[in-house]
Amino acid sequence: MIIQLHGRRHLLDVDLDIDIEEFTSHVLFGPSGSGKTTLLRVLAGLDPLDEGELRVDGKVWTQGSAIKVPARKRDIGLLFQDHALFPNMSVEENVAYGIPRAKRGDKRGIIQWALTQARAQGFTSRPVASLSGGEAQRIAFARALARQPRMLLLDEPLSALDTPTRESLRNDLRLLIHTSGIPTISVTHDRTEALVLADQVVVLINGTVHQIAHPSTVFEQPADAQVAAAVGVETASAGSIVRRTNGLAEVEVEGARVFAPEPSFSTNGVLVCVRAEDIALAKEQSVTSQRNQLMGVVTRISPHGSLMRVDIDAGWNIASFITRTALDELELRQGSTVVAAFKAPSVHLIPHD
Amino acid sequence: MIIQLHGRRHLLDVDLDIDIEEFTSHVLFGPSGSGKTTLLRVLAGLDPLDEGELRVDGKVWTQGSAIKVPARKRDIGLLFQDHALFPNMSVEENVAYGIPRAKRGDKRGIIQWALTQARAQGFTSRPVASLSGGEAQRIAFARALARQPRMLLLDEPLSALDTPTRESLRNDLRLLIHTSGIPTISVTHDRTEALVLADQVVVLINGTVHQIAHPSTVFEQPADAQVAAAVGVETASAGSIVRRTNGLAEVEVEGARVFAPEPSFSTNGVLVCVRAEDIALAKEQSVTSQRNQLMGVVTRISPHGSLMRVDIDAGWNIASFITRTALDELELRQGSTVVAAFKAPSVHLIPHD
Amino acid sequence: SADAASQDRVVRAAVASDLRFAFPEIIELVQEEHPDIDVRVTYGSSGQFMTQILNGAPFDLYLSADQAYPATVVDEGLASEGQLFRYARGRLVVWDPQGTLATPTIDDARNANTIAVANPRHAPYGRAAMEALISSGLLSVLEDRLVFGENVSQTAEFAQSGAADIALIALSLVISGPLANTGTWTEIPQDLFEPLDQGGVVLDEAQDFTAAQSVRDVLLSPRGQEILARYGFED
Amino acid sequence: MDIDALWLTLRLAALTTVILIALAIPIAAWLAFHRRFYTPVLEAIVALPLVLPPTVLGYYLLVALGSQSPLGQWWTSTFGSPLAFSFNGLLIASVISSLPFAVHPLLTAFTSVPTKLLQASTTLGAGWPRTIVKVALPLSRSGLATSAVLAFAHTVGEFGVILMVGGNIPGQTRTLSIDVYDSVQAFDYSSAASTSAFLLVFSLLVLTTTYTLNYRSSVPRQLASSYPQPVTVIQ
Amino acid sequence: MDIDALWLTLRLAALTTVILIALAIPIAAWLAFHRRFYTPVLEAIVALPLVLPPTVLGYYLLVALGSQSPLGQWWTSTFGSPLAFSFNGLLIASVISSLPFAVHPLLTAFTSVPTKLLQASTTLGAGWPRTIVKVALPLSRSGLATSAVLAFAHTVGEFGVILMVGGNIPGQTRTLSIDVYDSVQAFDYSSAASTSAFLLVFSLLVLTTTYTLNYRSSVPRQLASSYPQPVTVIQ
Ligand SMILES: Nc1ncnc2c1ncn2[C@@H]1O[C@H](COP(=O)(O)OP(=O)(O)OP(=O)(O)O)[C@@H](O)[C@H]1O
Ligand SMILES: Nc1ncnc2c1ncn2[C@@H]1O[C@H](COP(=O)(O)OP(=O)(O)OP(=O)(O)O)[C@@H](O)[C@H]1O
Ligand SMILES: [Mg+2]
Ligand SMILES: [Mg+2]
Repeated sequence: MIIQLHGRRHLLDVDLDIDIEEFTSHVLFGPSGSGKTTLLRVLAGLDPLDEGELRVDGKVWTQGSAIKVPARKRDIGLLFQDHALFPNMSVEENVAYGIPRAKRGDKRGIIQWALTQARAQGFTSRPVASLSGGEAQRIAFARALARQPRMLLLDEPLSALDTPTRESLRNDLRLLIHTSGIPTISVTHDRTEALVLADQVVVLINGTVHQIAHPSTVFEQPADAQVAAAVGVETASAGSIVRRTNGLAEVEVEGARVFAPEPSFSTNGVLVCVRAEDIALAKEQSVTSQRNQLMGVVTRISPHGSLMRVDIDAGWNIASFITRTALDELELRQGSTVVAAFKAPSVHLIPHD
Repeated sequence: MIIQLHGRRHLLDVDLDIDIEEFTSHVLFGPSGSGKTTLLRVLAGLDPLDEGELRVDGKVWTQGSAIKVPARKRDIGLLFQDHALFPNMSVEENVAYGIPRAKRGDKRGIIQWALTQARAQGFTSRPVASLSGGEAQRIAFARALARQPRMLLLDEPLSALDTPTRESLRNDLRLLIHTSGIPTISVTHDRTEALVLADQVVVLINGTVHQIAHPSTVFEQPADAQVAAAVGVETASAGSIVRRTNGLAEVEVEGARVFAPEPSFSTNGVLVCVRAEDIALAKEQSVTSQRNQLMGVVTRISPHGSLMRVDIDAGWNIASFITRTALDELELRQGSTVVAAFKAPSVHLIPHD
Repeated sequence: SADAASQDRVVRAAVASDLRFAFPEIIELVQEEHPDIDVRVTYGSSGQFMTQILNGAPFDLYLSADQAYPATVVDEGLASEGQLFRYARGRLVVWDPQGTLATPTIDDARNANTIAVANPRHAPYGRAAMEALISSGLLSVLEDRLVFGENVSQTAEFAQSGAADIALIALSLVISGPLANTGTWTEIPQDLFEPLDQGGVVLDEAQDFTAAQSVRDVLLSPRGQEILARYGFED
Repeated sequence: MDIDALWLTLRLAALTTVILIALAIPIAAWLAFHRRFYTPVLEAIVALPLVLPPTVLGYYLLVALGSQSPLGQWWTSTFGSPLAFSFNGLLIASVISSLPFAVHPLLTAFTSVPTKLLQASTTLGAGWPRTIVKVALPLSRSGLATSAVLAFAHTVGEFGVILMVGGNIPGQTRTLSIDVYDSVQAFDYSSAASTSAFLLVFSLLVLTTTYTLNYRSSVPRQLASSYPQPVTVIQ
Repeated sequence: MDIDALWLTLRLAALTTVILIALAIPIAAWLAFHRRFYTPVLEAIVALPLVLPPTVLGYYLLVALGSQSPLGQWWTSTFGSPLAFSFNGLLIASVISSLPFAVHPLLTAFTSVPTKLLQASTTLGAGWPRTIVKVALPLSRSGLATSAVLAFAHTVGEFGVILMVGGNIPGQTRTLSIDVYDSVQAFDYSSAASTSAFLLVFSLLVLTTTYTLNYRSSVPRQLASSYPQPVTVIQ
C-alpha cells in the first residue's frame, strides 16, 4: 500500500510518499504538537485537508476539504491518543464493536485473540468507566486490532503503561505486526519504542517531514539540527570545518577540535552531533582507535534511566552516558578531570547556517 | 504534612503513613491498574473510601464513605491523568480558573509564571479543543500549579511529552518542587522520572504498598519479588543459599553459583536479582574485584534505549546492558561465548517461597 | 380611536359568543346615543365568564347565553337581584354547510354521517340541540354519530371545515357574519326544546355603574331589540 | 371516573409517545449530526407547532384531515372510515402537536455526545444507523427519557387540538383531559378535582417510574455498588 | 393585526423566558447534581403542569390568584390592584405552565456534562455556584437554548391558561394567540390565517436566531475557520 499525502491541515504541511507494505511498521516520531495526531486523523478520514490530497494506492481518499472515501470505508484500525472507548459498553462490547459482519461467526475467538495480544485479559466484562489509564489504553488497542483492518494507526499505543508491561507489549506488537502483516503506523515519543518497532521512522517536526529513514539512521545521523534536537542527541553544537583530509574532516567546535568523517556537502558551517552513549570516559589519554580524546572537567552527574549521565566541559560542553559500575571505577565526581574519547564515525555533521 | 491513609477503595487497600514535608517530592510507582489514580483521587477528596479513613496532620479528611473535608477545601492541585481541561475555556482561562480570590490581583503574572513552568507559553489564547495531547498535559499541569496549592498531586504529568521536552520539564519540575517547597506526589511509570523526581518512592502493587524507600533503594534493592518485577529488574530468578561465610552468601541459581552479600533474613529460598546495567561483559575471565564471573552464550541482542541488551545463557539466564561501543569492541553476536562479570554487592537477595 | 381616549366613561362588557356579530351594531347604537361611553367587549363562553367574574374579573356588564349564570352571579353577591334582565331568546337551526339540501330539517340528520352539536354539559345551545333530538325521537338513532363542540362556534367549525356533515347551531351564526352565505339552514321548531332565554346583569363593582346601565338600556330599547332580531334573536 | 376515557387517554398517550420517539430519533440525529447552514431553521421549524394556539392548530389539522381534504378522502376510501373524529385522527394530531417535545430534548442530548466517540464508531466501520443506535442513543438516555416524559405528559394534558380534531365523542375521542375540561366548564368542580387528582397521581407514577428506570440503567451495574450512598457530584 | 396584542405577547414571552431560565438553572442543577432516592419523584413533579389540560390548570391558578384567595387578597391589599386578570397574573400563570419545558432540557444537558470536569472544578476550589455558572452551564448551551426556545414558543402559543387567568381583556391580557383563537371562533379565517402566519414567521425568526447564535458560539472562534464546509460528523 502506497500512501501519498501532499497537503496542509492546521499546522501540518507534508509531502509524504511511503510504502507501508515494503516497510510494514512505520513509526511517526516528533515532538509534542508537531502534527502526528493530525496526520493520523487525516489518514483515517476523520479530518479533511485544508488543501492538497491524500492518495492510497493511487486512489484519491481525500481531496482538499472533500473526504472521498469516508472513514468507515477505509478499513483502518485507529487507536486514539485518548482512547475514545465507548463508555456505554463493557470492555468486551467495545472490542467486538468493529469486528466486520463477515467475521462475526468467530466473534468470541477474535475478541479473545485481540485481548490477549493487548495483554488485556481479565477485565472483559468490566464497565469501561472503571478502567485505569493503562487498562483503557490496552482495550483501545484490542478494539482497533479486532477489526483485523488493512492498516493500523496507533497514536501512542504504549504511553500509559508501566515499563515492564510496555517492554513486553512492545516486543509482542513488533511480532504481531510482522506475523499478521498488517501495515502499521505508530506514533511514539519513546526512542526505544521507535528502535524496537520501526522498520522505518518518519520524523515530523513542526508540521513538516524532516527525515524518513531506518531507525538507527535517524537516531545516529539526524538529517538536520531540528531532528537532532527531536531525537535528543545530547551533544549538538555549532562548529566549522577547518580542514578536510583523507576522508576525515577536522572541525573546530567551541574551544575544541574533533575529527569526523568528511561529509558529502561542501559548506563548512556544521552542527556537530555526538550521542552520549558513544562517548567513553577514561582517566587518562591512551593509544586506541578512538580519534577524538578531549580532556575536560566533570560539571554534573545525574541519573539517566539505568545509566548515569556525565556532563563534561572540555572547552566544548559534551555529555556522556556511562554505567554506574564505570562511574564507580573511574571514581568520578563533580570537578574530576576526565578524558572523553569517541571515534570519528560517532561524530555526525549536519550542514548549519 | 503527615498523610495517614488506612483504608480500602475498589482494589486499593493501603496502610500508608508518609510525611510529605520531610520528603517534599514523593513518587507513586506501580504497574498499570495498581491503584495509583485511585489513591490520588482519595487524597484529593474526589472518591470516598469503602472503609477506613484518611487523616492529614491528624485531622480527619475522609471517614469511610463520608468525605469530611470536601475537595474544594483541601487546597490541592490535582493533575488528572486525562487532563480534564475545561473545553469551554481558552488555555488562559483554564489556568486562571483555580487562582484563589486573594491572589487575583496578580492574576496575569501568576498565569504567566505557571505557563512558563509548564513550558506552555505560546498557546495562551488557544481553544482547548485544538491542543495536542502533550500540549494539553502541560496546560493541565499549569492549571494545577497556578493555584499554588499546599499539595500537588500529579497523575503521570509527563507521559504525553516527547523525550527532550520531558527531560527538561522533569528537571524543572524537580527544581520547582524544591524551590517552591510545595509537597508533591507524582505518579509515574518511568524509572528515570522516579529517580530524578523522587525524594522517596512509594511502590504500589495490586492495591497495596510494597515498599517505601529512597528511589535508588527501590530500584536496586526491591523489597520483594513483585517490586522487582514492577521496577523491571531484568534478571530475577529463584535460587537457594547454599553457604554463608564472612558476610557473603553463596547462592545456587538455576545452573550457576553466585556470591551475594549475606542477607539479614535466615530463610534459604531466595530470589536472586541483578540489574542488567550492573553486569559487565568481557571476552575472558580475569582477575578483578568482581566476585561473580559466569561464562555463557549470547542468546539475543536487542536495542534498549541508547544501550544494547544482551541476553546470556550461563546456566542461568541473565541480561546485561552494554553500550554500542562495547558491543563492537567485544564483537558479540548471537552464539558468541562471553563472560558476565558482576560484583557481589550488585546481587540483591529477596526471601522467596 | 383617538377620541376614545378622551372619553372617560368605560364599560367593560363580557358578552356571550353568539352575540359576536350582533353586538358591534349595538355598540354603534350606544355611540350614537351616548357618545361619551366607550364599550370594551370580550366575547367568550358564558360559563367561563361566570367563573372569572366569581374570581374577581374586572367586568361591568355580563351578557350570558342563558339566564342561570347571571342568577348565580347574583346569588354569589356580586350583583343585586334588581340588575338581572332578559334581553333575547336564541333560535336553533339545522345547518348544512355544503348546501346539498335546500331545506335541511332535523330529520335529514338521519342521512348524515356526522352531526355536530355543542357540548350539552355546559353550552346552552348544546342542551337545546339535545332536547330537540330527544323530542323528535332521533337521539337513539344518531347517538353514535354525534360530535361535540366546545361551544356553538366550534360546533360550526366542525361542519364548516367539512369534518361534520350537518350542525345544530345558533341562528345568529348563520344569518350574519362570515357564514351568512355558506350552505343552507332551517330553523328547528322552538317547541322541541326549552326556550333559550338569554339574560344579563350589571355588576355591583362596575367602574361606572350608570354607564353600564345605559348600555343595558340601549340593548333593551326597541332599536336595540330590532338589531338583535335582525341577527337572529327573538325578544 | 370515566373508565373509557382513562383507557383512551392511556392508549393515546402511549401510542403517541412510541410513535414520537420513533420519529424523533432520526429527526434529532439528522439535525444534530448533519449540520448545514439551514439546520437552525429546521430546528426552529420543529418547534413551531408550539407557537400556534392548540385550538387553531386543531382547526388547521381538522381542515387537513376532514372529509373535504384530499388526505381525508383518500383515508376514507382506503380504510372505509373517516380520519377526523376518529382515534387515528387524534393520534396524528397529537403526534404533530407534541413533536417539539420529543425532538428537542433528544437533539440536546445528541449534541452533547462527544464527537470523538462518533468518530471512533465510524473508524470501526459503523455507518449512521449503527452509530446512532449503538453509541449516540445509549449515551443520550437522559434526553430520551425527557423526550418520552414530555411527550407523554403533554399528550395526556393536551385538549385543545384533541377536542377540535376528535370532537369529544364518548368512548372514542373523549380523553380524560377533555373530561376534566368539561367538568370545569359545567361547574362540576368536585368531579374535576377528583379526575385531576387521579391524572396527577397516575402521571406522577408513570413519570417517576420512567426516571427511576432511566437513572438506574444509566449507572452501569458494576459501578452501582460504588453508589450505595447518595450521589452528590459537587460538594 | 393587533399591535397591542403583539406587544403584550412579546413582553409576556420574553419575561416568562427570562424568569423561567433564572428558575430553571438552579432547579435543574439541583436535580442533576444532587441525586437522592427521591430525585426521580421531583423530576416527575416538575413535569406535572403538563399533565393538566391548560384550562383546568388555568382554573386552579385562577382560584389560587383570584380575589377570593388569600394570595389574591394579599396582593390586592399590598399592590393596590388585583393579581388575576393582570399582566402579573398572566406572567405567574405562564411561568408555571411552561416550567417543565425550561427545566427538563436543561436537566438533560446538565446530566451529560462529564463528571470529571465538575470534579476538576471542585479541586480547583470552586463551589457549587461557580462550577455551575462557569463549567456546567457553558457546556450545556444547547440545552439552555432548547429550554429558552421551548419556553418562549410555548408561552407564545399558550392560550388555555392565559384565557382563563387573563380574561382576554384587550390591551391588558389579550395576547396574539388569544387573538387568533378569537378570530377562529368568529369564523374570521383570513384574519386568523394572517395572524397565525405572522406568529409563525415571527417565531421562526426568533427561534432561528437563537439556534444560530447558540450554534455559532458553541464552536470556539478559532475553530470556526476549520468549519467553512458543512459539518457532517458521520459520513
Ligand atoms: N483545530 C485546530 N486549530 C488550530 N490548531 C490546531 C487544531 N488542531 C490541532 N492544532 C495544532 O496543530 C498542532 C499539531 O497537533 P497534533 O495534535 O497533531 O500534535 P501531536 O504531534 O499529536 O502532538 P502530541 O504528541 O502532543 O499529541 C498542535 O500545535 C495543535 O495545537
Ligand atoms: N469503579 C470501579 N469499580 C471497580 N474497579 C475499579 C473502579 N475504578 C477503578 N477500578 C480498578 O481499580 C484498579 C486501580 O485503578 P487505577 O485507575 O487507580 O489504576 P492506576 O494505578 O492509576 O493505573 P494506570 O497506571 O493504568 O492509570 C484498576 O484495576 C481498576 O480497573
Ligand atoms: Mg497527538
Ligand atoms: Mg492511573
